[in-house]
This record gives sequence, C-alpha cells and structure tokens, in this order.
Amino acid sequence: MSSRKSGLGRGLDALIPTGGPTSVPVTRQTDTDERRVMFSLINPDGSVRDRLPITLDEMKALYADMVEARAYDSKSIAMQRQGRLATYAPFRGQEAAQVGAAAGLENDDWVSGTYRDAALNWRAGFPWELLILGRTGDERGGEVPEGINVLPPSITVGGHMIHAVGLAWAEKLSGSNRIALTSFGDGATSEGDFHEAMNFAAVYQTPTVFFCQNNGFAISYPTSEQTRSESIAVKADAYGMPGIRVDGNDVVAVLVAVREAAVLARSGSGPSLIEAVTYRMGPHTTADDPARYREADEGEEWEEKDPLSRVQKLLERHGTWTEQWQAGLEEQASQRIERAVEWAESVPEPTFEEMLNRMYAEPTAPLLEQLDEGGQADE
Amino acid sequence: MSSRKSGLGRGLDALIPTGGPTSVPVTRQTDTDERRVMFSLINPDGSVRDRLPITLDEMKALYADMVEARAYDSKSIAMQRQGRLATYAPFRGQEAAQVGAAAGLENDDWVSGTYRDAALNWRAGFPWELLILGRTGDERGGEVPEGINVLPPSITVGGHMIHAVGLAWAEKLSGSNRIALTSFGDGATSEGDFHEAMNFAAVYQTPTVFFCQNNGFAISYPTSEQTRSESIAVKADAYGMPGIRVDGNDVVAVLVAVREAAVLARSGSGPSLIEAVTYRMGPHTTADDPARYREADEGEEWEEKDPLSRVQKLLERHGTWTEQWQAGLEEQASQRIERAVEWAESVPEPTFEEMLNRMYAEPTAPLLEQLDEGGQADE
Amino acid sequence: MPSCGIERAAMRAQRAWLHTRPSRRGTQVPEVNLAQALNGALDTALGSDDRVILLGEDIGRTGGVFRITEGLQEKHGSNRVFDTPVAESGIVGAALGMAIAGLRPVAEIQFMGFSYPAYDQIINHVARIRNRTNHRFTAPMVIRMPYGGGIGAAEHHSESTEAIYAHVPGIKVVVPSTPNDARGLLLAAVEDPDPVVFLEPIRLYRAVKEDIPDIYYTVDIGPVRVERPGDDITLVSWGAMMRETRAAANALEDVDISVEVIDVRTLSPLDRSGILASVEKTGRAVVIHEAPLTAGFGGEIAATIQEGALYSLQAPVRRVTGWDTIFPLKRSEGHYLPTVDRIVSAAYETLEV
Amino acid sequence: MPSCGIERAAMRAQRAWLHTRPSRRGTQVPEVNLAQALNGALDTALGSDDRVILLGEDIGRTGGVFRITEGLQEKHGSNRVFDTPVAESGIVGAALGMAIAGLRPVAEIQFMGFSYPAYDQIINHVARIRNRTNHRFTAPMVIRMPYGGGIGAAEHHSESTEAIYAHVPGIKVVVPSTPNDARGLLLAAVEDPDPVVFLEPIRLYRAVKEDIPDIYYTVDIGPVRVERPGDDITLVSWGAMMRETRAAANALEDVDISVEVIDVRTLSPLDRSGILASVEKTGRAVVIHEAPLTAGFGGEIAATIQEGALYSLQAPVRRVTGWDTIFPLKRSEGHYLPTVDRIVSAAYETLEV
Ligand SMILES: Cc1ncc(C[n+]2csc(CCOP(=O)(O)OP(=O)(O)O)c2C)c(N)n1
Ligand SMILES: Cc1ncc(C[n+]2csc(CCOP(=O)(O)OP(=O)(O)O)c2C)c(N)n1
Ligand SMILES: [Mg+2]
Ligand SMILES: [Mg+2]
Repeated sequence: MSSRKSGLGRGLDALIPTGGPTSVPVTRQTDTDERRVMFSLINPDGSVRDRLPITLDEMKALYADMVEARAYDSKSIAMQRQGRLATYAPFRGQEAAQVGAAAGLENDDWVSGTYRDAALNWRAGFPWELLILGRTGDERGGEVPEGINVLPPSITVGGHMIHAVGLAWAEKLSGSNRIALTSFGDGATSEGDFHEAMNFAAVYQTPTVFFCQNNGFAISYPTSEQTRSESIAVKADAYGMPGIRVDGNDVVAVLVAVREAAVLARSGSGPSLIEAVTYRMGPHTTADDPARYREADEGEEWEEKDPLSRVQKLLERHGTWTEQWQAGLEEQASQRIERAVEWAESVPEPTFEEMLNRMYAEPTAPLLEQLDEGGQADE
Repeated sequence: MSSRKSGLGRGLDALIPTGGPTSVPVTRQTDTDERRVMFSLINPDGSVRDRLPITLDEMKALYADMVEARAYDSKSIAMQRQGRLATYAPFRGQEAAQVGAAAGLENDDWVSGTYRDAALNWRAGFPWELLILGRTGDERGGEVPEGINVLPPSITVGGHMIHAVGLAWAEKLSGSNRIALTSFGDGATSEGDFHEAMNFAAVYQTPTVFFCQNNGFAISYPTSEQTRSESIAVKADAYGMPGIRVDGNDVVAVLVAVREAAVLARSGSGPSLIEAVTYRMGPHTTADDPARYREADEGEEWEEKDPLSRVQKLLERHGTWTEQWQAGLEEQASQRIERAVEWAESVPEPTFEEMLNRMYAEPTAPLLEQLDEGGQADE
Repeated sequence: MPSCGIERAAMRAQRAWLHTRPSRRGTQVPEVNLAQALNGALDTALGSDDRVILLGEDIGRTGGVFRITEGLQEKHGSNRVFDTPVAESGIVGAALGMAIAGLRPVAEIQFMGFSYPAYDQIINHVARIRNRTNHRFTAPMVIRMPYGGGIGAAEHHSESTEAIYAHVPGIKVVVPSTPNDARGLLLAAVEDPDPVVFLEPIRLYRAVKEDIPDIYYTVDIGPVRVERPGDDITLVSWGAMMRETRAAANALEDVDISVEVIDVRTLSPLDRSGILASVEKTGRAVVIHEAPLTAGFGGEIAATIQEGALYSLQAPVRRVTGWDTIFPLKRSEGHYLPTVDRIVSAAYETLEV
Repeated sequence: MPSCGIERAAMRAQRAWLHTRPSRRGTQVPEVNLAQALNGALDTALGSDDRVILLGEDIGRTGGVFRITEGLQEKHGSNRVFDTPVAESGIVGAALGMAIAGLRPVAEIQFMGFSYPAYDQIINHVARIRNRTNHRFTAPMVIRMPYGGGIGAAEHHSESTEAIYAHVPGIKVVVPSTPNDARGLLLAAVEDPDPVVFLEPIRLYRAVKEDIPDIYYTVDIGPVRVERPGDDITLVSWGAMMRETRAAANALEDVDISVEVIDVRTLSPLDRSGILASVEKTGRAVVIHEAPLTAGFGGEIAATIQEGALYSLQAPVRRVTGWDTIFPLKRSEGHYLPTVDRIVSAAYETLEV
C-alpha cells in the first residue's frame, strides 16, 4: 500500500529567493482583500513571487506526489473506458490543490472530501488500492485502514462538510490536537448544508478547515452563475470566519494556506475558509461531454497554468529537474498504481451475505430472515 | 374587515427638520458600513436625527397602526389565557418593524412571513378576522381574500423565504411590477434554506426583499450565539447583495429601508437584505418562560426604546399627540379587534368533510372512500 | 414570457386546438423510447402552455444528465428553461413560489437520492399550501426525478424511495413504465392542479420503445393499467421493475400459467379497486418492487389486498422486493435487485398452495 | 470531558458497576411520568458514560420545549449539553461527525415536523456510514424527537411520519409508550452501536405514570411487548395511540372479549415473529396508528400478518389510522385522530366475521 505523509513542511529554507520580503500570510489580516485577491507564490512560468517556505526536498516530494496523482487519474480514465471501473470523476488540473491541501495536515487529522478528491484522500493516507476498489463498485473500498482518519469520498454534494464540523468538535471536546479538513467544490457552496456547516463551525469554534476547490464548474454550471458573491472566500464574512483565496494550481500557496489554517484551528482560533482557484481540465465525469457547455480554448488557457508544469519549470530553473528524473518518477508511480490495480482487481466478488451483514453491528431479525431467504435464492 | 394600505409614502415633507442634511440612503452605497452601523431616524426620546421623508398624516397613520397592532397582541394573549386561542407568539416590541415594513410595500406585493408577523401581515392586507380564526386552530384562517397576496404565516422556521424568491421570479418573468417581501427572524438565518433562498434571489436577480427581524432571540437562544458574523446584514455580502442594518424600533427608518429595497427590486436591481434590530419584549410564545434564559433588566432597557412611545414623544414634541387622540385610537382599535374576534368565534365548526376536501382540487379515490368511512363513524 | 392566472383560459383553448389539429391526429411517432417520450412531452408542454417553465441542475446547456431536457432551452429560450445552482431545497421551494404565482414549474431533481434535501419543502410546503389556505393558493407543479438501480451507478444514484413520497398527503406520485404512459402521464402531471412527484425509471429510459401518438394527449393520474389480462395470478408492479415483471410473466405463460400484470402507474392516489378487481379474479398475487421490504409500498398493496379481498385469496400475497439494505454498489447490484427468477419462484409458491 | 474510542472498555466497566450497585438494585421510583423517565434516562446516560453529549435547539438553558432535558446542562455542564443554532440538518450532521469520532451524541429535534430538513443527513449519511466503510466508521447516536398530535398544536407540530424512518435501512426506530420502556429503551439506544431514531409520544409525556426501577437498565431494541395477553383478537399499536388502544381493549374486555394488546415499541427492526405469534393464536387483528393510512406503517404490519399467518386469519386485518390528510389544526383534531370508538368498531367488525 502507498506510503503516507512524507514529513513535509517543517523547514522554511528559501528555495529560490526572489529578494522580496517574505509576505506569506502566516497571521491572518483583517483586511478583506485576502478574500478577493488571490494569494500565489509560483507563477505559471515557474518563477516565484516570493521566498518559498519549504525545502527543495519538500518541493520535489510535492512534485512527485502530483506526478503520481496524475498517473492515477489517467489510469482510472483508461480503466473506466475498458469497463473496469464505474463512472469516474477526473481531477486533472486540480493536483496542486489536492496534494497541497493534504500536505498542510498532520498524519491523523480528519479529512472529509468528495468523489473528485482521490489525490487529496490518497495524500492523506487513503491507499490507492482502496480508492480503486471503491471505484470498481465495492463498498469494501471504503474500509480505510485503522489510524487513517479519512472518510470515503462523499457522493452527495454538500452533506459531508458538517461531518468535519462534528469530527473537529469531538476532538476539541476530548482535548485532542486533531483537526478536520473538509474539501468541496464551488457547486457545493450553494447547498444549505454548506451554510449550516460554516455556521456551526464558527459558533462552536471547531478546529475545521473548509477547503473549496473552485474548479470553475458544477458539472455544466459555471461558478460565475453559481453565486454573485465576489469570491467564494468572501463568504467567510457571513460567519465571522477568516477567508482566503489562493491560486489552487500553486501547490506551495495551497500548502501554506492550509498549514496556516491548521495552525489557527489547532491553537483554538477556530475554523477558516480557503478558496483554491483552479480548473477542472477534464470532463465532470467519464459520462460527461464538456463540449456542450464550454469552449475548448478556455481549457487551453488553463493548460498554461498547469499545476505540474509550473513546478517542473521551477525545478528546471533550479537545475533540479531532468528528463531522467521525471521518467523515474513516472515509472515508480505507474508501478505503484499498477500494483494497486492488481490488488483491487484480485479482491474476490462481494457476497450476498456481506451486503446484509454490513448494515448493522449485528444483523437484525429481518436481515437474518432475509439472509435465509436470499441465501437460498442465490444457490 | 380592516382597511388596507393608507396610501403612505408618497410625500417627502420635512416633518421635524433637524437642520442636518437629508442622508436617507436612497441609493445604496457600496460602503460596507451600512451592514454594520445601524440606520435610524427617530431617537428613543422622540427627537429625530434627520428630516423624515414622510408627512405628518403618514406619521400619525403609522402610529395608529402600531397602536392597533399592539391592541391585537394584548387581546390575543388574553384570549389564549382563556383557552380561546391556541399557542400564540406575541410581537410586542416589534410593531415598528412590522408596520414599517408593510408600509414600504405596494398593495399587491407578495408577503411571506412568520407566526410572529401578525402586524406585518395585517398591515399588508391579511384581515384580523382571518388571523384570529387561524389562531383558534382553523385552516380556513389561511384563506386570504382574493387580491391580497399575503401567504399565511409560516410555522416552520426558514422554509418560507424561498417562496418569496419563486413568487418574485414568476412576477419578473411575467413582466409584472410586483415584488415579494419575506420576513423572518434571526434564528431563521441559521437554516440552510435561508442560504439557498438568498443565493437563488441573487443569482436570478429576483425582486425580493429579505426582511429580518433580529429580535435578540430564537426561543431561548440569543442572536449573539446564533452566528459570529458582525451583523445579520453583513451576510448579504456572501450573495453579492446589498445589505442594510436599521433600527427596527424606528418605524420610519424601517419604512425608508423597505421602500428603498422595493424600489431597487422593482427597477430590476434585484434583491436586498434588511436587518431590523429589535427586541421581543414578551415570551417566545404563550407557552414560554423567558425568565429561564434572560434577565429582566434587559427587557427594561428595551422598554425605553419602545417603538410606540418614541413616536408618541415625537408627536408630542410636535404638539400633535394628546391623551384624547390616544384614547380615540385605542378605542377604535379595540372595537375593530373585538368585531374581528366576534366574527372569528362565530365561524361554525369545521367539518370532517371539509378536512378531506381541502387536500386536492378534487378528492382522490382514497379520500372518497375515507369520506364514506369517516362520515359513518362521525354519525 | 410565461403569463399568469388570467391567461389560463387562453392556454386551455390553445391546448384544445392542439388536441384536434387534424394534421397530427392519429399519426404515430415510431419507436420512441421512454427518454424521448419524456423529452417530447416537455417540449409539448412548453409549446402549448406559456406558464410552463423548467428548472433544475444542468438541464439547460447540457439537457440534463440523462438528456431528458435536451434541446429545450435552445428551442424555448433561457427564460423558460433554467439551469440552477446546486440546491435541491431551493429548486423545489422556488418552484413552489412560482406555482403560487400562477406558473406551472416542472422541476428536475438530478437523481432521487438528491431529493432528500428537498423533502422538507415537499412535505411541509408543497403538499400543504392548498390545505393551509383552504384552496386559495395552490401548487400546480411537477417534481421529476430519475430513480432506481441497475446501471451500476455510484452511491445515492439508485434510490427507490417511492414509499416516503406516497405517504405524503397533498401530493400525487406517478411512475410510468412505457413511453406512451410517460408522455400521457407527464402531460397530465403538468396540467394537474395539484403537485405531482414524477418518478422516471432510469434503467427503462432507453430500454423500452414503442410507437406513440403524435398528439397532445394525457393519461389519467390514478387508474392502474392492466397491462396483460390473465386468470391464474396477478403480478403487481410499477416503474423499472415492470421489465423483470414482464419477463416473469412471459416465463410463466410459457408453462401455461395465465398471468395478469398490473402496472400501478400512480402510487398516490392509489387505485385500490383496480388492484382488488384483479385479485378477486385470480385469487393470488405477487407484488414486486426494488425498494427495501420493510415499510416499502408493497406493504400497502398487500395490506390493501387482504383488507379488500381476503376471502378471494388462495394464498398469501407475496412481496418480491429489495432487501433491507442500502442499494449496493455495482459489484453487488446483482445481489440486490429482484430477479426474474425470484419473481417466478414467488409466483410458483403462491400458485402451489 | 468526553473521551474517545479506546476508553470504551472503561465505560463498559463503569456501566456494569452501575447495573449491580447494590444500594440501588430493586428500589423503585414511584409515579414517574414518561417525560420524567426520559429526563432521568438522559441524566443517567450523561452520568455513566463520558462520551455521551446532548445537542439541540433550546435544550440547555430552558431544558427543551417539553423540558425533557431540564436541569441537565446545569448538572453536567455546557460542555456536555449544547444549545444549537436553528438548523436541523446541522444538528444531525454534526452529531454524526461526533459519533464517527467516538462520542455518543444524543440529538434532539424540537418536533418531528422539523426533522425533515435533516432527512437527507439521516438517510444519506447517518444510516450509511457503517455500510460505506464496511464497519470501519459507525454512528452510535440517537436522534430524539417528540411526535404525534392531540395537543391542539400549530401546523407541523403533530406529525407522525414513523413510516418514512422505518423504511430507512441502517437506522433503528424506537417508540416507547410507558415510562419503564422509555427509560430502558433510551438507555439501550444510547448504548446501541447503530443510530437510533427515538420517537417520543407528546401526548403521553405527562399522561402515563408508573413506578420505575432506580437502576441502570436497558430494554432490548427489537422485541414487541405483549402488554396484555388475550385470545380473541390482537390489537397492535405503538407510541401515543397506545392510550386509545388500551382504552379500546378495556371496553372490549368489559363485554368479555379477550384482547391481546401488542405494543410494537421497535418499528425497525420489526419483530415479525412476535406479532405473528399473537395473531396465530387469536386469528384476528387490528392495527392502530395516527399517521395517514396510505403507506403508513400499518400496511407493513398487515402485510406481514397475511404473509405469515394467512391461514390463521379469520378476518382481514383492519387498519384504524389517521386519514390521508395533513394533520389538522386544533378545531379539527377530533375529526382526525383515531378514537376509541373507531378501534372498538373495527374490532367488532373483525370479530363478527
Ligand atoms: C445533493 C446532490 N445534488 C446533486 C448532485 C449531482 N451532482 C454531482 S456533482 C455535481 C456538481 C458539483 O459541483 P462542485 O461542487 O463544484 O464539485 P466538482 O464536481 O466541480 O468537483 C452535482 C450537481 C449530487 N451528487 N448531490
Ligand atoms: C424548521 C424548524 N425548526 C425549529 C422550529 C421550532 N422553533 C419555532 S420558533 C423557533 C425560533 C425561531 O427564532 P427566530 O427565527 O429568531 O424567530 P422569532 O421567534 O424570534 O420571531 C424555533 C426554533 C421550527 N418552527 N421550525
Ligand atoms: Mg466545481
Ligand atoms: Mg428571533
């Protein structure tokens, strides 16, 4: 199974000093601009706006994770086409947001994300093996290993955010140091459940990080129509909560924003909202045809902002990236994913009994009768 | 039945010029202060902060309406104690907010309010007779006369706001000039439905006025705990909608705010949010005991801000208010309400058949069977 | 532009005209599947009544995830067909406001499993506005939702909770299983003065085809449809399970058992006498649905049959249903969905006694 | 401070101790009404298990609109008993998160009619977390809600939609009708490893009194309770309607009809064999509930009886229920609620054949 956290985010070395002041928003300003202007550190051409508060090794590890995530994404699309997976929701373009967010957390923090958050979930400890098993259409894919506090991806839009409030609340009450991060899309911000979750988190000052990947669309509906607020981040004001808008294609900016929100949460300063501005480069799911609702050149524009290539260019500038290194990363990623696929596809068919036995701690009387009845029918 | 709209709100005469500039916020400023600082015109001692944009006759009519509303409130509490009404939700203290809001509307505008909005609903055309009938526990109290576009008071908290969005949307689509106002409490702003209604209204720019009476409590839960936003009005930002905070005990300030929001809505500029800051001077309902959750002196403080007495003082300063006039108003109000009570209590008992026939345009087959069965049982 | 209230009469006239337009009368559109029939019905509704508007997630630009509204925004305009934010309670609540104001909204919920956030609006508001205003305000609106399993979909995408809607007084619940009924029932639902929850069987969308009349017609909400008359046993089902029910009936007919098949079509109001008439004749019945057994709508039907036809019953009414589990993911779907075999076995058991 | 996960064993031990604490064993608290029994059970739960927390609207400072949580915040602290914003979906969803993290939240919904905004959380999330994680994460939580009519309340305050909860796989649905059961079932619900919807009959809160044991005890979730044994006919009911059912049984006994009264107590999982055992003996049954007839839980019971005991049945199982209407306001309440007379008449009709 894939390895968990790589111990990122302790150093504050300048990777590529730009000479400018280090203006990482480590303490939240009351200035509302943060909710409107986008915070970013790495430009699409690989140049940086500011000192990066991570080490070179960390940067390379983040890049490697994004490469592996993209390999998983491509593999999943291919498998879905071969009928080996059920409908799949690609995250291409959102690797920085997801890998960066997970990297901002501690090992045992809670994560409650969505069907599109495979990279986030994986990076937070959910093994590829189980993610794939889940996508073959198997509930056992949701049985995350003990010690990994990641909920299986939520399929309903909106309903899972409040769970991260309850989880964090429980941790706060039991005096633990754990926090909870919930990831969701721009579309999810329209659900009433978003509002209730944000409000509860603020009222009880639960250590919850609300992480929105604004990827431009809810299926076919553009974010520009989804809401008339100036940004998603600005919605934090309605709850008296800090909000920040970051470049979601900049893995370090995301990491910094999440780490900072996590620090606030862990120190008892309550929840915050992060809007990671990104773009869903693929279709909504493998069943979707984006040509019906968006122009191809929009995608091209975003190709230039690709989250992987900007880090590649950065590392290239630094003399670290080589084709050989890249090939090695891809090879390793592909091997790990192939092994995961192999494992998932070797899991024996789920049985009728398992289906019924999964409902309660102990099967109830009606289920015992039905186990009997269905068991016979199955023979 | 009670008379409808008194043709208020056309004149802009200075009732009591203060010499200061007329700074009524007729055009909405982008300045966020409006959402935090309270707009008011009449001080608790009856002095005014600014020129009042209404005539003396209008001021007197507003006062008379508040007197009548208060008489209804007291009568209802008394009747409930005598077992003549089901549980009743008093609005004492909120007369200015409710009368002012209704006065800011046109005759055929839509209103969707709550169980505590009897004064608002009445002032918008819902006859006392039917309001009382409803409170005796009779669905026929909800059958408002043709031409009156007021929905019966909503008992669920939160669910009725979106109806004012749909109503306004329909009016916009059919090119009419009608708008919709929805009234709700501070507690209602925590429901997911508030969020969805605000968002839909903003997205489709429906001519909807969101009118929140922040009366300090949701049953026992204080507004200060209900949300951590700086105000209710500030929540408008989350939807890219104008928001304003007004002194809800100042009938003219409320009238001005609602009229202005109505102008915006009617002119195609979409929805707005008004927070009227007021205080529920009585219990949540006749079944509630506020001593369990608030100090008595809190109420006393608000007695000084009473919405009626400040207008009385204003009129007194102006030499218009006399004890005799007051007595006359009370006498008239009381007569009208007594007549309404008499009428409501003379309505014959609702029948079993009516109960079943009210379900659909035509009773369905199961109901026809049940009409038969129940009719026999009733004999 | 949709028009309100007073234009009703004009609309009626226009519809009446459509009904009788000679060039159309009697002609049949060949080989229409259920999805196309629904798309055509919505097109007809939009074309014949200005008060009709459509709203829902992704129904405009893309024509909906199942393409049931395909082409309708283009044809009828973005002032008639609205894409909405992701907010089901908002969709239904806004539709209710529009209906009160005189429009005839048809809301789409993307999947039945996402109708639950709107359940409060449906049970507490949509279903009650007529009752609480003693007929003064009403909710002539339709809430469409694809339902049911069988396509290996993700969690929440295979729900069949018709029972929780059928239990709500003040709404009607309709579920077609043929293209003909789909068109006629949907047009009837749009015309209905009361709110209708309209369930669309996902796995039949493209699986059943037939010729349908190329005219404006309605199918009455209420009466069951005796799809196939028979004498030995009655199979009662609706919606998506009609496919397996038909196959089971064929299998039984193959061994010379005469099967009466009833497509309930309208779950509320329930046509009890239609069902009883059949069982009084056959004396035996099996009810089939894919929802879980406990408190499923099959209980209502079995209870009804024993109440009204106990002395005709030769054997207990059996229920062939989903198990008391959550609808499973793809790999276990076969364990869950009632099979033709299970229906046939239940029929044999019922016949054996 | 509530503690998570690993402390389970300790808690168990503590409870076991409570069970056997000698000074308490056997003593009875006299004349406890149902509301007091519930209050006492919550007090006991808070006192014996640190993981238990309470949350809901107005449950802290005021002790809830029905005072079921009276005094508990004062006694156990505002870190155990939480007043919440007005947001039912939030209450249930937050409770689910807490339960996953190892707490044992008991959420109060102020009235059943306000549980619908939380229906999505209950059916899509609370009921599924065990299933979708194959037992890895679970929802040991209780959702309490007062339900039912009879107090002349406002709209939405008299709901009895137990059927829409009983139809949800993954949760349990419990409804006591006596103080003894109220305490025992509530403590069992708090202990249960799966989520329990706990319905509290409003009009019985202060109407039934009995002595209850002053110890920590539980009543099993599942088995029906044969409240009164008899031979001629079985009356089956639950919750608030037990009052009218008992009165009807008394009236029938007065004319020497031997009545077996069954209090179902747990609607899900349903104790089918408990009900069948009774009807196999009596051959006749009437099911009583105040929810509307169509798709009410009475259908499930009648269907179950004819499935399992058709050949014992001397007469159809009759259902005495609310009508297919919205629960009416005060002046019409008498038209709606099933009366003792209606139950007695149905029993006579059942006995006559
Ligand atoms: C409650 C609910 N409503 C509708 C859907 C159908 N649906 C699935 S994804 C989606 C769009 C969500 O958009 P967004 O939140 O931006 O996330 P993204 O897919 O862009 O990652 C919709 C409407 C759902 N899954 N759940
Ligand atoms: C959906 C819903 N949840 C809970 C209730 C119970 N309840 C009735 S009034 C009320 C408080 C509402 O407070 P607020 O919105 O401030 O209005 P106010 O009573 O102060 O006018 C609550 C919780 C309800 N009626 N509806
Ligand atoms: Mg999105
Ligand atoms: Mg309030």
